[in-house]
Amino acid sequence: MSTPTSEASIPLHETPLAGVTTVVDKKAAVILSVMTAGLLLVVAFFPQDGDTTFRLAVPSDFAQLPRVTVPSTLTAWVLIIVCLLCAGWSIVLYRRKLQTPLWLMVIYSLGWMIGFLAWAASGGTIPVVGLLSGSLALAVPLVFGALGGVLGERSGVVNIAIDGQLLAGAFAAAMIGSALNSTWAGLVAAMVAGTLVALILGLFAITYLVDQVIVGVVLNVLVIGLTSFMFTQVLAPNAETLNSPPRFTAVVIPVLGDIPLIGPIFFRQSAVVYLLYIAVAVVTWSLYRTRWGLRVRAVGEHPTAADTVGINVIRTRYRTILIAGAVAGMGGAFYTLVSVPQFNREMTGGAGYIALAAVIFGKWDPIRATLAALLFGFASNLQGVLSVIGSPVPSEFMLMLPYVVTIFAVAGLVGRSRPPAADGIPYRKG
Amino acid sequence: MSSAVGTEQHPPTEPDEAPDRNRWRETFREIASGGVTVGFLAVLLAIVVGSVLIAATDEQVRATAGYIGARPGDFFQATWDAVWGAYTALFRGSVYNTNAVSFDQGIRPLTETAKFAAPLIVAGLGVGLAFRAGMFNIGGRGQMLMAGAAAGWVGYQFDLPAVLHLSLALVAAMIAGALWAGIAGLLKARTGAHEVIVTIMLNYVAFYLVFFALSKQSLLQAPNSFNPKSLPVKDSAQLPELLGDQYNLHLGFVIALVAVAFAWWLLERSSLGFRIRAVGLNPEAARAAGINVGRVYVLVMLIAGALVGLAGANQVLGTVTSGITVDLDAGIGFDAITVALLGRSRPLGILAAGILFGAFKAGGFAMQASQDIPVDIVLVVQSLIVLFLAAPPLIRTIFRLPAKEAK
Amino acid sequence: GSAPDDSSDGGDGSTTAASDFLPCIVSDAGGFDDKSFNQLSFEGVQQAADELGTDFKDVESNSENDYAPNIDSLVSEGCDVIVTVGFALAAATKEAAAANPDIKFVLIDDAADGGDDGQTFDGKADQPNIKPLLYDTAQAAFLAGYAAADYSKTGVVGTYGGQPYPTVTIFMDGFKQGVDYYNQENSKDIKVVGWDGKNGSFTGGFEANEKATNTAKQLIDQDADVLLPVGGPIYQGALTAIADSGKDIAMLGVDADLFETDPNTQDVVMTSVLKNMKVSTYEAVMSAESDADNFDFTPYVGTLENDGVGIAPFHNFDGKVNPDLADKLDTIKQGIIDGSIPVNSYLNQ
Amino acid sequence: MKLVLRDITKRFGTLVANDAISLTVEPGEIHALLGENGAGKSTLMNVLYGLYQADAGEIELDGVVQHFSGPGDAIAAGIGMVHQHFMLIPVFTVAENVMLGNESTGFAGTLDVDEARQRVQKISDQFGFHVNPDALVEDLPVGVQQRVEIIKALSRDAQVLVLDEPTAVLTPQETDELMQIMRELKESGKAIVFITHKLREVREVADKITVIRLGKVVGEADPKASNAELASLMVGRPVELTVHKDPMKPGPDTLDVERLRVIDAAGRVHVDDVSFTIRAGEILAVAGVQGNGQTELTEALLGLQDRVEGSIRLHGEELVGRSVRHILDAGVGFIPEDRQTEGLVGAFTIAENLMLNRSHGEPFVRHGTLQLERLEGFAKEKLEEYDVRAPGITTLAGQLSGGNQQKVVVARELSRDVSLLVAAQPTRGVDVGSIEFIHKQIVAGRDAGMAVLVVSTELDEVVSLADRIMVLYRGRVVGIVPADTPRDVLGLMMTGERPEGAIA
Ligand SMILES: Nc1ncnc2c1ncn2[C@@H]1O[C@H](COP(=O)(O)OP(=O)(O)OP(=O)(O)O)[C@@H](O)[C@H]1O
Ligand SMILES: Nc1ncnc2c1ncn2[C@@H]1O[C@H](COP(=O)(O)OP(=O)(O)OP(=O)(O)O)[C@@H](O)[C@H]1O
Ligand SMILES: [Mg+2]
Ligand SMILES: [Mg+2]
Repeated sequence: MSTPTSEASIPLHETPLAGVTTVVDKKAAVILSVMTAGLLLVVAFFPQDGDTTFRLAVPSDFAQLPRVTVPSTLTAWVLIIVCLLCAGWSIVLYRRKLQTPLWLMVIYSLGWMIGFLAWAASGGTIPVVGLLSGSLALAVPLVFGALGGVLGERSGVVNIAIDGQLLAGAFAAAMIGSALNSTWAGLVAAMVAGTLVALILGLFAITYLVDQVIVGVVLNVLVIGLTSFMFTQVLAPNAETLNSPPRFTAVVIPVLGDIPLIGPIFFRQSAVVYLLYIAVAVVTWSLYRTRWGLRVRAVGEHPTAADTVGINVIRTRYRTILIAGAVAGMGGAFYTLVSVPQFNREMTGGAGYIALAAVIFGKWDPIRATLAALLFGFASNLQGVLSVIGSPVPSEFMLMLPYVVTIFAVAGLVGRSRPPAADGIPYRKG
Repeated sequence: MSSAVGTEQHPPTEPDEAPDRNRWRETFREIASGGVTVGFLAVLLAIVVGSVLIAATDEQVRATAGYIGARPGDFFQATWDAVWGAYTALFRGSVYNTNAVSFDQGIRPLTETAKFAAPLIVAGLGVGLAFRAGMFNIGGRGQMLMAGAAAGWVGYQFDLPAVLHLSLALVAAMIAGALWAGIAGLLKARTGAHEVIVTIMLNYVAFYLVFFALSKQSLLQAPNSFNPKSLPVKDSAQLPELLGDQYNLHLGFVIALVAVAFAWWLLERSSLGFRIRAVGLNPEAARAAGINVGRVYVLVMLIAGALVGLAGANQVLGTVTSGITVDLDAGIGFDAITVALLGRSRPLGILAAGILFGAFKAGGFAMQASQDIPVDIVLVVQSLIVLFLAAPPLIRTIFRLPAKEAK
Repeated sequence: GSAPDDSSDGGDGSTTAASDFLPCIVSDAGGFDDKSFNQLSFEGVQQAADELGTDFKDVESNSENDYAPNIDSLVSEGCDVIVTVGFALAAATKEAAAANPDIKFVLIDDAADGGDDGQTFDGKADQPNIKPLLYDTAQAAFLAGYAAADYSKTGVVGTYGGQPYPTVTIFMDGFKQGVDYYNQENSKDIKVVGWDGKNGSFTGGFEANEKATNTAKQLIDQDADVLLPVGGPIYQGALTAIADSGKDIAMLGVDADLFETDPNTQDVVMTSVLKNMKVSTYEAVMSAESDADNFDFTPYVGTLENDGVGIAPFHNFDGKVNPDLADKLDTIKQGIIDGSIPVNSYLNQ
Repeated sequence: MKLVLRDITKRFGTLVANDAISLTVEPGEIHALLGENGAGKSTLMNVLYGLYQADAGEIELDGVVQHFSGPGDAIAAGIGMVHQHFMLIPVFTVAENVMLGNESTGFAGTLDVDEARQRVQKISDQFGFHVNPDALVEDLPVGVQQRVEIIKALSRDAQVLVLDEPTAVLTPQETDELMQIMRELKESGKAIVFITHKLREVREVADKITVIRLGKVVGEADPKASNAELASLMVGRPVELTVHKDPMKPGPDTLDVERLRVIDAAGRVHVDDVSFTIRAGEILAVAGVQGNGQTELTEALLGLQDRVEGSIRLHGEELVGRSVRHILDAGVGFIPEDRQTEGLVGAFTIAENLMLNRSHGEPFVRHGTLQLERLEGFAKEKLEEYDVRAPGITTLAGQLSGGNQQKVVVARELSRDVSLLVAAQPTRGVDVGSIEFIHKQIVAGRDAGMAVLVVSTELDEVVSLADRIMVLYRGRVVGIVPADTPRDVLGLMMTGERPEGAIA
């Protein structure tokens, strides 16, 4: 036998298996090699003379971290070598039929990214704090949307209407927030709006067993139509009364906010962002640690089984997607109560679909989905930062970056992922 | 649809009562079994909702509502005016312009409807075909952009005899669209990457690629111009107008009809179509029967992309011949999804749905121009129609129809 | 409420028109609420219509598909003059103009030049019944750039746009030239971030959204203390970014005088680069009515000289800017007008 | 607790699954419910369990009429059920599965998993189940999964326990253990409904027998009644319980498998070091408890498995690494284990299903175009030949009954010229009539010189079809023995014990 048979994770006396071996796929090795080659080529063909400065602090810190200035091309080459080593090592591991460990991936990613930055930002200053906090900001609606998506699909309801929920949330937040001149009222309105969209989704997908993808897609169109129509007919004409909501401004969390690097990135944000932290924590905890979560997952994996132990599948699904809708709606509020205090037609720009990508990319797990959304936020913010500095890459290509990254991630790293078994399948009782 | 987002194939836990993988067909059988009445009522309901919106946001109506107690007549008069005005305008803009002096002028809207229907039909076929293989092609926009760019480039770059030039441009468009969609198919087949994600992302990538090309003199941008726009397409590459100059209807519509015929043959009569349907309805069984599922995914996306590509060509070579721009897809890539859904992913259904939506599009302009009603209302009505048609039981409940035994 | 005596009144100005002259306007995909050229041109038409006591028609486009049909539907509504806003509508306008020689077309931000092959430029619109309205905003932006450089304390000023369209980058070009001019005049080294003459930062659209805010933040992260956001509502992003930064940062408006059009900006807007589309559109429509028969179709180019472009007063910043800045700007303005100070833009190449 | 079902009627559309069925089960009694596939047994029990709502009739517990709006009510009333198709969530642990539905929780609805663990442990120890509370259910062999089901029921201290075809997935030894458990439960005063169609078992444990056919009670029977009596009562006509087949006339080696090893994506080794040969005109039957590598073995033969090591040679041609289509064309016929997912496209017509694996060329495809009229002729012919009971060739396969669905699959595979037939669970969930027919077809194929590999978890079927028997345990060959090997030996082998000289 070519590969060793080892008794692994599953205690064999309980399994009908002949054994367990580790299967390694070469994806990791391939991806690392390709990425390294790519970086190597750009640096080789467009060498940058000059230095790159990494600024780790913001003026408002009292503990000022130093600026780090490095020679661009040299640094790039050094880090390329690091990448080459990592890639080589992962190839060796593959030959030895061993998985590429996570830490190697992490080191590689850091090396690659810093190397790329050093090259691309030559002659400029990378505001690390701004880069990361901006990424977070761009990711907020995506994370809310992704959380909503995860909840829905874990209960077996595919939610393509995330975009609709975000948009409806943004609209409601702007309108109610302005009318009552209260940010919190706006936030609540956004949650209600998201819930309403979810309710329609439920009505058609759960009660009337209409294909969930159809409902989702059509709902997005419906919400775009409605909000745009109302925008032109109602909001735009009365902009000052109905489309100029107050904003959630950044709140510095006492002690935490003063931690160098971490503080300015995570703890000098608006209330909505703090809500996001809470949402991620609560969703994760309740999904995996509470009775409610156990039942949601059961309903998403095997509704009939859940039914046979007296769990009301339909009610559970409704409850879950309504909550999911509220969460996604909150994300919508971010557009009009934090980013810019006004609503514009189709202002989510398809963010819901990106969130959907994050759900799948994150393998239906709240934490992983959050990370996926953050990665996307990072890529899009990096694009901006570099074009401000005036990078050698044309702005159109920088604008492409986040989407290309996502494709690579989904094709290369995730591959076939296993959704909840009953995901997207309406439940009929006999 | 077997690979709805997040619903890859999974071994059913209870073989005997395996979940019906064929939820497309099922939903659509529902639509069909809904029968004419239900269909009619669904459309009616959608229009009613639209009317409510129109009335509710009409100044006149709101003004009169202020004193509805005092003079209710005004209110109802105003409401009637608003709604009636809107839908007559819709009719004038999409079927026959009753204000027109001559018949030739009067019938023009109908030709406009056909003009707008053409790209919706071909793109709808592209989306629908993918649906039939259990794939969700949200990438219409990107495929149209790449195809349109290719067609446009061929269109202004070369000097060729008319027929040859046009065919060459069309072929270029189909190839470009096919390749762009093919990426998604290939990635799904090879790495299992979810086509929904990939096609969405490719939309953005295509947009910025074309944008980049349009801002570089060396690439697509018109010489000594500064706008992100290419040179206009040469006459020899344009889709000839069918009914002479006073109408905009061009060959694109005929191409759409041909495409419908082709798609029908492909799905119902060809062996590839047989495999496509098998894969769409039950990938495991297809695989066990020696059908290379991965290859089918790739082929389907290639064909779908080519069809959507035709929509791109239709835009650049027919509807807006003044040159390539980044918004040549004009939202058709997404509308195509609704068209495919309404058409139940069947070629003939898509033909009908495409014409209906074309009419809405054409009528929308008149509605906006004469009644000041934003065209977005059309989106609302369209999506409501699809929703209601998909849920006959709902319609029955609403209109108190006798519930009829499903299956 | 109580019923009005004459209930036939109301509606969107559907009053029995004093004259049967019908001015109309088509927006580009930006829509009439873009706080930018669509809106200003719209107001121009509106003002003209009000003064003439006539009705007027306006339609918005959502995509390039809509331009031709929108213009057609206006034609069939019987418009006498049709204002089409934006270079994107050039082609559709040309076609409609050819098909309807007796209707006057006013095309904003494009010369409608280049012939059918798009290559033969004769300095006139390709159709005799099109009047192009163009604006050499680089001249005004030049002044703004100078002012910004003069005001900046950090030595860094920034600009960003919606999309790299010429009508957008022409501002950024002028702005950069203004800063460069300041540097050579006063042998300083004020840096411009966000535009290097070819590439720069763009939000990728003309909506006020997170990207707009974020781009502004990124400029601020580069220590810019004067921002020039170019592209309708995206200045909203700058506003929020400035508010969040807690720093003392000035903003420059474009098209209209933001101080007037958006009171929320009054504390941060130093001045605005004016593009007087409202006036020129208004005038075009008026003369289309008054002397319909010998209407002047020669292209109009707004410059500092004819006040088609300019910069707004400093308003609240009067005290903050250097006292002699205003006079300095006047002399530069003269220099630009008499050509002693060259300002390059795609309009004068 | 005493259970009384009175005139229970349940319809599915036009099909009457239960027709005024009455049944009484005393506490401390094991009541066997006998009936062939589709008779209506599960339906009746699902009604009792509140899963289905009866169209007529009533349920009575200790003289009190019950109204179950859902399983919740039934469970609360003390009814427990081990379903025919396990109602376990594969990705959950045993403890999670057991606690699901009546979770004990701490602060803010936090799950108290420890409590569940102990619950499982307690019951497991009480009946000697040896179940690890933290094991993932999907990793457990079906035998263990079934115990989890029983624990689930007991942990909600059910007084009436329904076991729906519990033995279908057990080795004879495991079956005996189960019987023992049932007796213990009976002693503890529980009322037990035991569903099966295996007569031997019934006679062993049942105190009372009720036979159901086509949704009606066709009679009570005495446990001492003979197999033949019971069988004819069940099917409504005398049936042959054994297959008639002439001694084989083996030809040259057709299939040659050497050191086969099948690994799944997660690295689990399902088949290990398996070698065997099948000669033309020979039936090799694979015995073993479900989930010991049979599925993976057959899939590997068809090229449906990705990670396969070793060699599979058909007439000397290496098949490992070839495409499914190539293997099919090379002359391999395949009756998959699960007709609904792998055998048929439910939404296709019978005709379309008959050409499912021949969509690449003659006779049904020419120049990429379907030859519909030719297909029509063929389909009509096969419908006759394999007496598929269906309105016509355009009937959707999904609407056929299991037996008829299986006949369509068999017809498709046997009407190509195949030199090797791989038949996995060829008669699972199929009525007796169809079983006889399908068995005859398989034997006919063998007599015509086909090499046949039959996989079945039903020992009866294995014994009646096999020329030689190969027993698999944990993906390895325990032994290859003659067809006349006694059941108890086979049963022992199915648990991994290797009697001496067990290689034939
Ligand atoms: N889950 C279900 N939903 C709808 N109809 C079903 C379902 N299960 C079975 N049927 C219908 O019930 C009938 C019998 O099918 P089933 O296969 O369950 O019984 P069977 O005992 O296997 O049949 P046979 O005795 O012919 O093998 C068929 O018409 C089938 O369509
Ligand atoms: N949900 C359902 N919808 C429609 N028909 C059904 C359904 N469930 C069962 N049937 C049909 O009702 C009849 C009785 O089915 P049931 O499952 O009770 O048979 P059974 O006696 O349990 O047979 P088996 O031994 O195969 O379990 C069969 O024809 C079956 O196909
Ligand atoms: Mg059955
Ligand atoms: Mg049963």
